[in-house]
This record gives sequence, C-alpha cells and structure tokens, in this order.
Amino acid sequence: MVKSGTLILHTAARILMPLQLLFSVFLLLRGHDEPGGGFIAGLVAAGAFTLYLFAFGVSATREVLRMVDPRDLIGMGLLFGMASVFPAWFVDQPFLTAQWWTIPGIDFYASTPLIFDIGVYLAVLGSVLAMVMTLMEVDKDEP
Amino acid sequence: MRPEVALPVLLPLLSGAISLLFWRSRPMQRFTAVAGNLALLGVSLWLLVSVIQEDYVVIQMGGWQAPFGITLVADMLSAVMIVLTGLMGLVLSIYSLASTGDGHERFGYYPLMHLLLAGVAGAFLTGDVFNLYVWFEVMLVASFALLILGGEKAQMEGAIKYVTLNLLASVIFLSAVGLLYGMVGTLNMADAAQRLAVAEHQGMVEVLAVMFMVAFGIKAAAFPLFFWLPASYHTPPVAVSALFAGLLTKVGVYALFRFFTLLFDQTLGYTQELLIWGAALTMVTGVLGAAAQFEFRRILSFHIVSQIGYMILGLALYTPLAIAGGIFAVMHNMVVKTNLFLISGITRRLQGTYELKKMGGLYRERPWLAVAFFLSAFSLAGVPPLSGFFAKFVIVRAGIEAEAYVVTAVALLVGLMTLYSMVKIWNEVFWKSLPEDNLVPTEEVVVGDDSRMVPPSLWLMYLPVAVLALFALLIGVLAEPLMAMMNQIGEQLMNPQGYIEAVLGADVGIEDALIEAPDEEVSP
Amino acid sequence: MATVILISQVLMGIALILAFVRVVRGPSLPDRVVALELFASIVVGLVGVYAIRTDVSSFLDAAIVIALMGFLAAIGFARFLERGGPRDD
Amino acid sequence: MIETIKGFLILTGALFMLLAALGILRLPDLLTRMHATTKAAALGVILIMLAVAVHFGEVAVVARAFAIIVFVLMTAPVAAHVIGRAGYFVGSKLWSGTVKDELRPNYDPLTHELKSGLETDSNAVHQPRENDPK
Amino acid sequence: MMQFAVLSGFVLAAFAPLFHRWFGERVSFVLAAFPAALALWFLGQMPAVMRGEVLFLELDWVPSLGMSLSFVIDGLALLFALLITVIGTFVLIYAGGYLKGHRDLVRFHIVILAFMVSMLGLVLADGLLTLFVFWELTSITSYLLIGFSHADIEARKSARQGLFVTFAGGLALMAGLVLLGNAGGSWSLAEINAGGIDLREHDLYLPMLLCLLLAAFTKSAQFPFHFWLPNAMAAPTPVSAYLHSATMVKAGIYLLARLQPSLGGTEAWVGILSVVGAVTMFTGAFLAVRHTNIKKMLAYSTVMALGTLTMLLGIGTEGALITFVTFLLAHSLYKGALFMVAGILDHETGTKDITAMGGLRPLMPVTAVVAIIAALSLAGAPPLFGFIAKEMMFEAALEAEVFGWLVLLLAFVSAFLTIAVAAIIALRPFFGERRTTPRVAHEAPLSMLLGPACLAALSLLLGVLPVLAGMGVLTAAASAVMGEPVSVYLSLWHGINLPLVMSIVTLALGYLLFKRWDRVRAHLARLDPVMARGPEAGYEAFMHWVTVVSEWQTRILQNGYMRNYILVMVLVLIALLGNSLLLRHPLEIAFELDVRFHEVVVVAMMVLGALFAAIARSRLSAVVSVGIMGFSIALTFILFSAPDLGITQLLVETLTVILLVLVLFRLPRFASLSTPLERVRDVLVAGSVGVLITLLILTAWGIDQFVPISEYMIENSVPLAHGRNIVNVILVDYRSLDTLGEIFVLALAAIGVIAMLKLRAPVKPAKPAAQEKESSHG
Amino acid sequence: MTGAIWNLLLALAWVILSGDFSGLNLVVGLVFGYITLVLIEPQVDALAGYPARVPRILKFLGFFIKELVQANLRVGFDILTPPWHMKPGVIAMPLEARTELEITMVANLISLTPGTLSLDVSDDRKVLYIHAMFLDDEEELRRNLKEMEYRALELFR
Amino acid sequence: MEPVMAVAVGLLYAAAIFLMLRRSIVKLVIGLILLSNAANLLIFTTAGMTRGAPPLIPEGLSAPLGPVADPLPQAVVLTAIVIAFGVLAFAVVLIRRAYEIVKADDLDKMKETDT
Ligand code: NA
Ligand code: NA
Repeated sequence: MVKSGTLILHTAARILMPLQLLFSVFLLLRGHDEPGGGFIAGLVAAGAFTLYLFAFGVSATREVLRMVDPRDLIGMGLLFGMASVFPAWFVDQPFLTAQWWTIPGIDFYASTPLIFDIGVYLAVLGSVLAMVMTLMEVDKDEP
Repeated sequence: MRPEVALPVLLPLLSGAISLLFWRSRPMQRFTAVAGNLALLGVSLWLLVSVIQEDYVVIQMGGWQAPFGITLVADMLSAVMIVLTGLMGLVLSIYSLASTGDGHERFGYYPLMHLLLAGVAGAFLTGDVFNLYVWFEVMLVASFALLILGGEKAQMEGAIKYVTLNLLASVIFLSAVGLLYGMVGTLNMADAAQRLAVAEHQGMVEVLAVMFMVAFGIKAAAFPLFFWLPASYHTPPVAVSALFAGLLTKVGVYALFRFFTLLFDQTLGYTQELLIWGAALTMVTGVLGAAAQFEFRRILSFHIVSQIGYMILGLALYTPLAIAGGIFAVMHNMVVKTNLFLISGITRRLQGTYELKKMGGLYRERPWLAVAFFLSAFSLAGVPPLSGFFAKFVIVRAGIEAEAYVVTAVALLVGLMTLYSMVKIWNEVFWKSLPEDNLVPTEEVVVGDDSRMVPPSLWLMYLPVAVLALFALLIGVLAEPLMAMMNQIGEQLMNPQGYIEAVLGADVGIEDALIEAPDEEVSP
Repeated sequence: MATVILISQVLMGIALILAFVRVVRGPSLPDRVVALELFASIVVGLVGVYAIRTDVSSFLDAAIVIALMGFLAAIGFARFLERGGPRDD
Repeated sequence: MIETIKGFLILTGALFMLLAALGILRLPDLLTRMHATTKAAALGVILIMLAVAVHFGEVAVVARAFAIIVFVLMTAPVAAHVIGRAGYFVGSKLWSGTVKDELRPNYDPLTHELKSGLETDSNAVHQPRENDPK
Repeated sequence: MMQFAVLSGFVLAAFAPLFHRWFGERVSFVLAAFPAALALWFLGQMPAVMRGEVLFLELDWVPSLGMSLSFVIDGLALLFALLITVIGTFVLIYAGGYLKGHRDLVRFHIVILAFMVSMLGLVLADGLLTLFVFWELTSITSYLLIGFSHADIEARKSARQGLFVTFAGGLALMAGLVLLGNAGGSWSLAEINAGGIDLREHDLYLPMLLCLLLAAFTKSAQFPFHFWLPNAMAAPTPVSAYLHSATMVKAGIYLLARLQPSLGGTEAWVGILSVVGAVTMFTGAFLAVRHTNIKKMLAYSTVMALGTLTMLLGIGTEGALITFVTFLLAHSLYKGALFMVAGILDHETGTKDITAMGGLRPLMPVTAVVAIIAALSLAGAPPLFGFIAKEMMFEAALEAEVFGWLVLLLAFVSAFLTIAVAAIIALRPFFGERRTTPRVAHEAPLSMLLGPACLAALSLLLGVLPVLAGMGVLTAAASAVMGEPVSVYLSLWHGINLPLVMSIVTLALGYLLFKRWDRVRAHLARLDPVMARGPEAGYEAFMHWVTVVSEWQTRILQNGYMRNYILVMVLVLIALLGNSLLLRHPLEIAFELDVRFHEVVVVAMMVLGALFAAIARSRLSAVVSVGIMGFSIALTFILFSAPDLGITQLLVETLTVILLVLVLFRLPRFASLSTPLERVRDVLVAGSVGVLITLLILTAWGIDQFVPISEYMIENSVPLAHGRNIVNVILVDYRSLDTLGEIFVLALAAIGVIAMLKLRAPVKPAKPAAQEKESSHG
Repeated sequence: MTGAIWNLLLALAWVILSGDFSGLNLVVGLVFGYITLVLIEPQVDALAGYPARVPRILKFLGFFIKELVQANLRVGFDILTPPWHMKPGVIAMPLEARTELEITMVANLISLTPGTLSLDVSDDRKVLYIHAMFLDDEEELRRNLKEMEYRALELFR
Repeated sequence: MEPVMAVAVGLLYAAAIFLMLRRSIVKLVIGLILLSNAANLLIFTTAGMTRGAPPLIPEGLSAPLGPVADPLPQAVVLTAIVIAFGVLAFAVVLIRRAYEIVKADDLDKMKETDT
C-alpha cells in the first residue's frame, strides 16, 4: 500500500509542472542565443513530467499526455531532427546546411537549426520520459 | 553536394525514425525493414560507383568547410565497407522476417537494426574523430538493446559484460579524443593527421596512438581485450548474433585501419610491433578458444576473435598488399561469418538446440543447407577457391614478403585450427546421425526467440543463406575485381595525402594551423 | 567589493564542506538527502555571487534550473523510502 | 550606496548559507537539521539573488533573480515536507530532547493512514480518492 | 580443350543428379565416358609431347595478384593425366557396381568427378597458385570421399585425420610456393624450372624446400605422416582404388618430381628424400605384413610404394628417375587392380579379413586370375611390368650415394616383405580350404570386373612388351622430371646381375615368410605396445593437446570473472600508457598554479564525492555522493565559463539519481565481497590509472602548438550561423551531425529500457530440465 | 475565469523570463500559456478569484519576511551556541484551510518560517502536523501559526 | 587551475576503476557513472579552463568582446554527457533486470555464458 504522493506534493506538482514546462520551452527557443537549447529544455521538460509522475503516478500522467505515448514523442523528435537534414538538398547545398526563412510580417526567423532543436527537445523528452515511466509502471505491476 | 556519401548514414536513420514512429504497426515495420535496407544497398552501390570513378568523395555536412564542420568522406575502404553494410542489412532484414518473433518486433527490433546500421555506416564514413565516437555510441547502444531483446538469463549475463567492457572502451576512446583536441586543436581526422605529423611532442602522439589502439582493440575484440565477445555473442536472437558477428567487430578493425594509416603512421615501429604481436596472440587465443567449445554459436564467436587477428595482421604488416589482404579478410569474414550464424539459426530451428552433441543428420536431411555450410565453413578455413583463400593467401604472401616469418607461420597454423573447428561442426551437425535421444520433433518447433510457431523450412531463412554462400564462392572465383579494389585500398591507405587533400582541399597547408611555425618546417 | 565576494565565496565554500560532512556522516538516508539539498542551495548561492563577480547574467540560468529542478532528486529519494526501500544505514 | 547594499546582501546571504551548513552539521536529529537547511539556505539564496538584482539592474536580470526567489520559495518547503515526512515515517530517531509528539499516535505504519484525531465515526473511514493508486 | 578438360568435370559433377534421373542404373557408364574421352584426348596429345612440344594454356584469374589459371601438358603431366583418366574410367564403372543401389550414389558421383578434375587440374597446373588451388581441392574432395559412410564414427574420424594431415601440408605448401615464387621471380612452374635463377643457391632455399617437402610428405603419406593413409581405407573401395593408390597420394610425389629440376640434387634434397623414402618404404612393407585386413595391407603396401618413389627421386640419378616413372606406372596399374579385387572380395564375402577367406577360386575364377596377375606384378615377378620396375629399383638403390647402405638394406627387406604380402593377397582367399564368410560369395558383376581385369592385363602387356611404355609416355615423363631429354629403354631381361640375384633371393624369402605368416604375425603382435607409440599416437596426442590447451586457455582467459576482464584491460592500458609516457619519451609537464579557495573546495567536493561513493558502505550513501559529485562538476563547469554544460550536468545528474533510486529499490544492499588484499591490489591499479591520467592531462594541456579550429567557429557564429550562444550553434549547426547521432543514442537507450522491462522471456511450458539448461550452459 | 487568469499569468511569466517585452512576445506567451493550461486543465480546480489580491499579497509579504528573519536569527543563535535552548516536538494544528491549494500554501509558509516545519496533512485534511523547534511556549506558537494561516487564507478568499 | 583539475580528474578515474573492480553490480554501475564524468572533465580540462568568459556573444555584436572559453570542447562534452546519460540509464536498468533474473548482486555468479 503506497501513496503516490501527498496532498502538498500534488498541489506543488500541479503548479510547478506547467511552470517547468513553460520554462523548458523558454530555454528551447532562446537556446541559440543564450544558455539553453533542445537538450537542456528537453531535460527540464522531462524533469517536469517526472515530478508529475512522482506525485500522481503513471496512469494520471498518461492522462495528461492524452494520446501521446512517450515513444511517439521519440519518433516525432527523431523525425523533426531528420526534417532539418534534407531541406538543404532542395537548394543543392550539403545536408544539414542551415536554411533561414523570414516569416513575413513579423520579426521572426524560422530555421532548420530551430526545427532541429525542437527535434532534440522532443527526442530527449520522449526518451527520458519513456525510461522513467516504464520503470515506474513495471514497479507498480510487480509484487 | 555529394548526397551519396551521406545517404548511407541518413537513410537508415530515417528508416529507424519512421519505424519508431510507427511502432504500433508491425506490417509497417517489416515493410520499412526491407524497403529501407534495399534503399541502403542502393545508395551504397551508388557510393561505390562514385568512388571507383573519383577515388575520394567528400561531403561537408552543414556546408561548413573542413576542418570546421563535420566531413563525411568515402575512399575505397569506406565504400567497400558501406556496400557490405548494405548487403548485410538487406540479407539480415529478410532473414529476420522469418526468424524474429512478435515480441521482438513490437519492442523495436527493426528500428534498432536500422539504427545499428546507421551507426556502422556513420563510423565508416565520418572524417571526424568525435563524430566517430558518436556513431560508435549509436551502434553500441543499438547493439545493447538488441542484445537483451528477449530477456533470457544468458542474455543478461552476457550483456553486463558486453556493456561494461564496451563502455570502458568508449571512455578510453573519448579520453583520447579529448587529449587529441587539447593537443592539436582539431577534431577533423585529415586535419589532425597533418597536425600530428608536425607535432613537436612525439611522445604524446605515441600515447594517443596507444590509447586509440586499446580503445579500438577492445571494440575489435583483439587480444587481450576480447573477453566481452565470447561472453555475449552467442546469447541474443540469432539474427542479432549474425549482425554482430558480421558487422560490429569489423567497425573496430576499420577504425584501427583508418587511424593507424591516417593519423599515426609516423609512430610506426613501436605501434607496429604492438599490433603484430597483438594480432598473433589474437589469432591463437581465438582459435584455441573455439577448439574447446561444443556449442555452435560459441565456436563461431571465438572464431570471430581469431579472424580479427588476421585482419589486424594485415594492418600490422603495413604494406599495400598486406592491407589489401586485411581488408579482403574483413570482407570475406563479414559474408561468411554472418552466414554461419544464420545457418546456426536454421539448424537450431530444425533441431531445437545449438549443442553439437545433440545435433546430427543434416547432411542427409538438408543437403542444400549442408552445401551452404560447407562453402561457408571451408571458406573460413581458407580453402580455395572460396573467399577465405584469398584473405589467407594475400596475408601469408605479404607476411613472407615482409619477412615476418613467425607471425606468418602462426597465421598458417591458425588456418589449420580453424579447419579443426569447422570440421568439428560439420562432423557433428551434418555427418553424424541424429542422436537417438534428440530426434527431431515431427510437429512444428517452438522457437526460443519467442513463442511463435514457425514451420522449420521457411524460405525467407534459406534465401539469405543461399545468397551469402554463393557470395562465399563468388568472391573467390571472381576475385579479380574485388582484389583490384583491395589493392586500391592498400594504395590509398598507404598514401594518406590523397585523403587529406580530398577533405581539406588541395591547396591547404599546415602553416595556417600553427601558432608559430616550427624551425625545421619553414621552407623558403 | 572583490573582497566581499571573496569572503562570501570562502564562506560558502566552507558551507559546502560542512554539508558534505553531513553526507558522509549520515547517519540515515534522509539526513544525507537533506545535506544534498543544502548543497544544491549553496551552489545556487555560489552561482549568484559568481554572476555578480563576472558580470555575466547568463549564469543565472543555471541557478534557475537548480531552483526549479533541484528538489526532484529529494522527491525521488523520499518516494524510495516511502515505498519501503531500505534506508541502508 | 548600492555597493554597500550589495555587499551586505551578499555577505549576509553567504553567512546564512554557512549557518545552514553549521546547523545541518550540529543539530541533533533529522527534523531539526531540516529546520536549518530549509530556511537558512532559502534565505541565503534570496539575499544573494537580491544582490544580483541590485547588481545588474536590468529588467530581464531582475526578473530572473526574482524568478529564482519565487522558485526557491515554492520548492524548498515541498522538498522539506516530502523528506521530513518520509524520514519521520520510516523511523528516523527524534532527538532525546524532543518534548512532544502528537503525530505518532495518529499514524498507522502498516497502512500509512494518518488520522487527524478529530474524526467522527462517520468520516473516520478512509475514503478512496481519485488519485490513490489502483 | 584443356580448360574443358580441367573445368568441365566440375560442371559434370554439378549435373550428376540430372544424369542420375535420366540414365538411372546406367549412369556410371555414361559418366565414365567423360574420363574415357579425356583419356583419348590425352593420348592424342602424346605425339606432340613426345616431340618435346609443351601445350600451354593461360586464363586470367586474379591478375592483380599475378595469379592466373595456367596449365601445361608436358611428359610428366601427361603420364599423370593418363593415369587419372584411365583409372578414373575404370573406377567409375567399378563404383557403379560396387555402390549399386546405394542411396548416396549421386553424391558419390558428384564428389568423385570433382575429385577427378581437381586431380587433373593439379597435375596440369603450371601456375603455382593453380597448383595450390587444385591441391587443396583434392584434399577437400578426398575428405568427403573418406567420410562417405559418414554415419560411421570411424569414417568421420579417418576423414578428419586425412584432411588434417593433408591440409597441414597444404599450409606448408602455400608458404613454400610463396617462397618459391618470390625466389624464382615467377608464379609459373615452367618459368621457374627454365629460369636462370639457381634456387639452390638462394638464401631461403632450405625453408622453401622444407615447406614443400612437408607438403609432399603429408600428401603422399611419407613417414612419419603415413598413418592417415591406412585409416583412409574407411572410404568405399572404389575411392581407395582411385585416390589412395593411383592418384591423390601421388600428388606429393608429383610435386617432388615437378620440383626436381629446380630444387633437386642438393645434399639436403638427396639426404632427406632418400632416407625418408627408404624409411617409409620399409615402414609400409613391415606394417603391411602385420595386418590381416586386406585393404589395410594394400594401403601399407601403397605406403611402401610411395616411399620407394620418394627414395628414387632422392637418389636422383638418371637411372633412378627413369625407374621413378616406370615404378609409378607399374604401381598404379597393379595397385588399382588389387584394390578393386579387394573390393570385390569385401563386397562378395562381406569381410575384409583375409584370414577369414579361403577357397574362393571356384566361386570367383575371374577375380582369382586378375588377383594373381596383379599380385605377381606387385611381387615383382616376371614377366610382369612390376618385375621390370623392381629390377630397376634395385639398380637405382645400388646407385644411392647418400646413406647408400641404408637405402639398399631397406629396399631389400621391403622387397621380400612385399612379396609375402602379394602372396598372401593372391593366394589366401582363393586357395586352401573353403571358409564360410558372412555373405555367400559368387563372381562379381561385369562392371566390377572390367576395371581390375583391364589393369591387370595392362600390367601383363607392358611386362611382355615394355617398349610400349618406354617409347611412349615414360620417356617424355622422365625427361620432364630430369629437366633434360632422356631416352627410356625398358626390357624384361637385364642379364644376370646383382638386381636379378636380389630378386631371386627376395622371392625366396618372401615365399618363406608367406608360409610362416600366421606365426610371424603372432610374434609381431608382441610389438603392439611399441607400435602404439608411433606417429599416429603423436597425432592423437596433438589433438588431445589442442583440446587440453584450449580448455586450459579458456579457463584462464575467458574465466567469466568480470573484474578479471576489467583488470586485464586496465593493466594493458597502464602498461602501454606508462611505457609511452614515462619510459619511451621524456615527460614534459606544464605546471602553473593559479587557484581560488572556492574553486579548490568545489573540486575537492567533486573528488571527495567520488571517493566516498567508492568506499561507501551503503548504496544510497553512494548515490547521494554521486549527486554531490554531480553538483560539484556542474558548478565547476559554471565557474569555468560553461553555463550550458553546467545546466546540462545538473539536469542529467538529477535524472541519473532519480533513475538510480528507482532501480536500487529492487536491488540488494552492498556486500563486501573482496578480500583486503584484493582491495589493496585494486587501489594500486586504480591509483596508477589516476596518476597516468593526471600526467596525460598536464602534458596535453601544456602543448600550445596549434590554432584550435574553434576560433573559426567563434568568429562566424553570429555572421554566418545567426546565433550568439556559440555552444548551441556548434550543437545545432556546425556539428549538428553529432547531435543528430546523439538524440538517436538517447532514443535507442529508451527503446532498450522499454524492451528490457516490458519484454520478458516467455514463461516456458513445463519442459524437461535439460531443455532449460541448454540455453545457458556450454 | 480561473483559466483566463492563469493564462495571463503564464504569459506574463513568459514575457518576464524572456526579457522581451514586445507585444508579439506577449502573444507568444499567451499561446504557450494556453497550451500549458490545456495540458493541466483536468487537474486544476481551485483557482477562483485571483486578481483582486495584489495589495494583500504585498502586505503578507512584509509580514512573512519579518517572521522569516526573526525566526532565522533565533535558530541561528541556537545553532551557534553550544547548549541547546530548543524544545522540539511535533504538534497537530487544526486547519482552517480547505482546498488543496490553500492547505499547501499554508503548509509551505509554515515550513518556510524558521522553527516550524510542516510534516504532513492528515488524511481527512483537517489537521496539519508540524515539527516545531521551540515549544517553550506552545500557545504562543499556535497563535502565531494561526495568524499566519489567517493572513495567508485572506489572499485566497 | 588545470593542475588541480588534472589531479582531481585522475582521482575520479581511480575511484571509477576501483569501483569497477568490485564484485557488486551496483558498484560496477556507479563506477561507470564516475568514469564517464571523469572523461568529460578530462576533455574540459585538457582544452584549457577559462574563468568568467562563457562563449556567448552579447546582443548586437558579431563577435565576443574579449577572449572566451573554447566552445568546442564544451559542445563535445555536452554531447558526451547526454550520450553517457542514455548509455548509463540503459546500464542501470540492465543491472536491475540482471539482478531480477540471476538473483544475485555478485558478478561472480554471472559467469555461465563464458566457459
Ligand atoms: Na593544449
Ligand atoms: Na590548450
């Protein structure tokens, strides 16, 4: 008979997890200019979900994630990563050559490095989350 | 823009990612396995054609000129290894369709295989030291996961050794990379070769050389660093064993060839001596290890070690011919050793065991399987005109021409001992009658890899075996084009200037890299 | 100012040592975990002071990360204990 | 002036850190040690971050310094609660000078149930809640 | 035509199953047409060869190695080719009868055809490698033929033994040929033989010679490698008749003859060949007398003949060489016939024991006649071809200069022993009182009689008309062996001379021995314990030794103890690093101390954390210490200008601790498992690594010779890559390929973890324990 | 209503953290805040009536800091002087706070105040168990704690 | 600072190797963790350590104002840290599964696959 968290931890997790996720996105997006980037952001996000896991257990966390299995996150992350590889081919530059596109109207640049970093983010998040979740899931199932 | 240099890495990565994303759909996984590996073989042939035409093909990834970005570069050695990787990938993916069970497929068998191939291809193509480390890790972690797939007790025990000792190698490798960068300030192999050649502190160059030697020696399973291999290679699902046997250790050998021709040729003498004795002891210990075994895959595993010695000897003798022979041995071994493992899988399926003593009668029951085994096994022992003959002959010739008589004699004796083991298997599995107490069950066999019932005569398992056996024969009978390639490899590796110029550009000099020019290097 | 920073660094350095002594002495796992938590807090302090000293505000991001994520390990340990894991002392 | 404030904040912050460290070393049992760390260390961080805010003076940095303060205030007590509770429940010894323990009688180590002592018969039964493990 | 001759057989072998389907029982005759046709073709080449013309054919094979498939027909090749094809024809026909209805007849045909062409390729080969390739092919096909009755453990053992010995010789051959090719400056035998280089003067003459002799001796069953040949009698008799009398075992002799012009005549050559040949000759003859198994007797008598041939090559005079070709031909004819007769006896009576047979003449009259004629030739009785050969052999033995007395003595003794053997074989089964045999004997079918009858007839014909042989192929063959033209004149009557006297004496002694054979055998049986320590025991001991050493080595090296593995690897690293860093080169260390208190404290915490983790008594203390170390490392990174690293380290450390905690829950507490002494040793080893690493870092750090490539990265980060965090720019742009690989590593690790935790080995249905064991035990 | 407030808060947090006060960045922040809230939406139910409390928050902050420093000094004194003056013990404090957020808030504030440490809340959420260092005057302590709770709850109600 | 770091890294390697030579799988895996950290620090130290000059370029500039720490080893170490994390996570779970199956923490009881 194990409690998956106390009232205080529940509340804290509910407040802290969105904060941490937000922070992770922040780290992701400005990583090109300041400390941060896909790895760090992905790890922070994974930490956020880990907190939630500790507080509420696996099935509640799955509910938060809705239909997205961590494994899907991994696959998506990897595909995002691969997606930044090939655009250069269309302009006859070597693979992975950074492509920068100005989004018209606003002062924002989309680029393959950004796509790549998002891929890194998702892959790191998915991988770490998958590991932690599986470990906890298995522990629960075992006598 | 030379896509063909990068595609052998990128395609399996893509296949792996797609396969992972569709982890719920088994048909999709199986389709990706075959289609992806077919595509991989296609691009690797494209690469080979390019290399035949141009000697070196280079792509500067990310558009950053070497040595600042990561360069992928293919010379003949890389191209040949890549083609073999593609071939192994295709053959094994087809075999796996039959040999791999539900459980394995649901838990990432095919993605792992794709990514393993990507790691191998990356290691063969990269021109960057740290990038090589990354591909080694990709390959390694993929192999970890494949090794434990199924979770048998033996797998776990084997995996602990495999994982630990390989991680030790990785750390030594990584440390050496760090020291290399600290010393010469570059990670590009061609650039590092240039810089190391003029480095003032040759003692440190030698230190780096031995560190890389130990790291790759562990990866390649050379004496006395091979323990992880015989402890683990016989434990995973058989297609995985075959993949490991065919590809993985060869990457360590490749790295040794690359590093000790490109980066460290100047320290020859001492390192050469180390390599020669390492090679000799590797051959002997491996082959003797096999002599003591009575389990199909264990025998084969120890023989991997022994054959690694042959290959390293090719490098250690350090003549174009010897290197050609070493790489020929690599090529031949990939084909043959993979096939022997695949055959062991079929025999296991037929008779429910890998224990030689419990098997028998297959010469009569499965004559074509017997032919395939005979071709592969006797090729391994170096019987002409099969593939292994040239590997052996060229190295023996090179050894005699280099006046390395002792080690050549050892190589010859090891050939005899190889025959010993192969004949043992042949006598026990094929010639001997099936022991009374292990008669083949008449109904379908439950295979250990998973609980799926499979008819024992799946043609998907025989097809790859037949193809590889044919290769074992054809590589020997039609050796000329291959030998010409091997000779080119020997020439290219012994003259690394071509590689360096292909990567860095023809007009590049060492002057820019020096903080101040050393006195004796100043030319008027 | 440099002196103040130096002194504060020395003080926090000593604090690190003391926290570590508690990690070694235990006696129980919770004691060690508490010391680890303290260690992390002191690291935040050191980073803050270092940011001032070098005038590089980017270091603060590291402090944010510790502040936000550092307590996760403690929660992990606590969960371990509550699930009946041995205290090992 | 600003320098003085900064210096004061830094020094006090560092001193609180040291105090916390001394506390964790000297205090006799887990819970009393936690008193030292949770508060003194948090206060130390807060003071130093105030110094950071003063030092840089830019909006972005100040915001980040305050974010750190807020985060510390949010996480430190949670961690303390979780560890303290776990430590207490798995039987960390209380200091011999402890004068009172109103928790122990209300705690069932087998079921991990924690009563309030204010239960009426009707609500004394443990009601399953949504987040209990199945 | 020549490539057809050599290679078409392989094709035929491949299509043998088809022929079986088409021709059924008659397939043997159909297949025999192939060697018969070849024999005719070779006969057709005779005039040209007699004129001294050499037919040459070269096919490119691996020109990059200087290897071609080249063939040549000279006298020696022609002699062998004729033997191979003619006897091959008869053997194929014979086998059709012998193995009639045998379920593996198809496989037999495939392999024996393959063998036949391998043998042809071997004797026709001109390229050194061509020779080698076919040499090895004969070993392999012979292996398959000896092991034909593979369900029988003796057959398997014998096959393996034969293969081993000949394969070992093959390895020596490879080395020898490479030495020969390098020394002779050519990969063609003809060129080497004709070339101007005197190989006898070459520095590597002796090793080269020894390698080649080893090859020849193993293949041709010379003492002390003779033991495999009698054991090879496990093969069906057609195989014995073909391989182990007429063809394969003569491959070694062929090699020696081939090399005689370029390597022969030296002291080493003459000494080794004469003595080994003579000893082999005696050994064979002596051992033949000891046995009662008819096939073994014939096998040992073959050994004797092979020894004789070697001895003749050793003596090396013109006469000896002419004798060599003559003896070769004579032996092939009568031994082929005798083996087939032995096969008939075995086939018809169901036993190979000659003492179990008797009085068979009325039942099998034709066989008896054939047997007697062939045996007379073996005994060297006039007017058979064997007589001429033996006379010439005595003559040659008298010419022997090196160890002449020994050679002569052994030749004499061997001769009378052989006569006794011949008598036993020809007389015991057919005369005397009728014995009951396992099978009721009757005359063999025509297919089985044709071969021996023809061969026996040839022995007789050539004995009466030796000029047929002398004029024909033997002259050409002897010239090839001699390296210069010789003329061969053979005659039955040489006048009354010493050889004739010796012949008469040996005949008498032989007859005496035949009469007292049973008693002599009983006496010889007392020698059994001595004989058991012969060369074969050496072979057995070697095989045993291989097993023992390999098991010992595996126990020592692959001992299963992980810490020993790690220890060995670490010691190797220490030795190599230490040697290069400290011993082979001067140590150059840069040293410059500039430290701050808090930095030292942080670094000290890092180290102490690690050390405490190493010695902690409890796992969780160790984990907390790892955490301390991690935080300290992170702080170190931050203090030394690497905020990204610091943050990453912090996060990774936190997650690692969480993982450890999640996992440790299931794991046992630490236990102290090693002895204090082991711990001291490990501290020393680990400490050495630490010291070396420290020195390495300091050395590498002190080198400031090169501009790091990162300068370019720093300069171009903003202008070209549009990023101000250079580390991130490196990760996602300059070196994005690394990062790409890295996320795949993480993904792989996650897949691995999921698979490991969720994919459990299926619970096996209640199977016997043996099944369970087999997956994990060796 | 609650959701909208949190959304705005998160957006502000975003703007502050990123240090970019442009309108676009606020929009970005709102979007991310929205996404985050969508993620946690099923779990959060106690966020009613937040915005009107800023002045009260400030007042409370002052009170809290005073407590924090005062009590810290007391603890520090006890640590630094060899004989122990403390009289630690665990007491049960009946809770006024009802919602999870309130209880957590109160418990955390109590934890942050030196000398008191929230151990746990009883299963029926009626009592907070607190470890206190100075139980010399338990009534005084309980009064202080109640005041803290009262002031804190004021912020929410 | 490098000499101090060099000694520290040496000690880290030593501690790691010592742990890896134990018979307990838990110690083994902790040794692996130390070892990978040690290697990262080796790279970091060997390339040279710089105080207070992170490789960041202030906004609006195209190059750093003064000399900054070498960013390349940092990127390399960052990659290595994450790789090591993945690998070690795998290793950690592996020892757990191995323990579940073999039922012993003692590596000496896991030698069946060798001989
Ligand atoms: Na340096
Ligand atoms: Na440097």
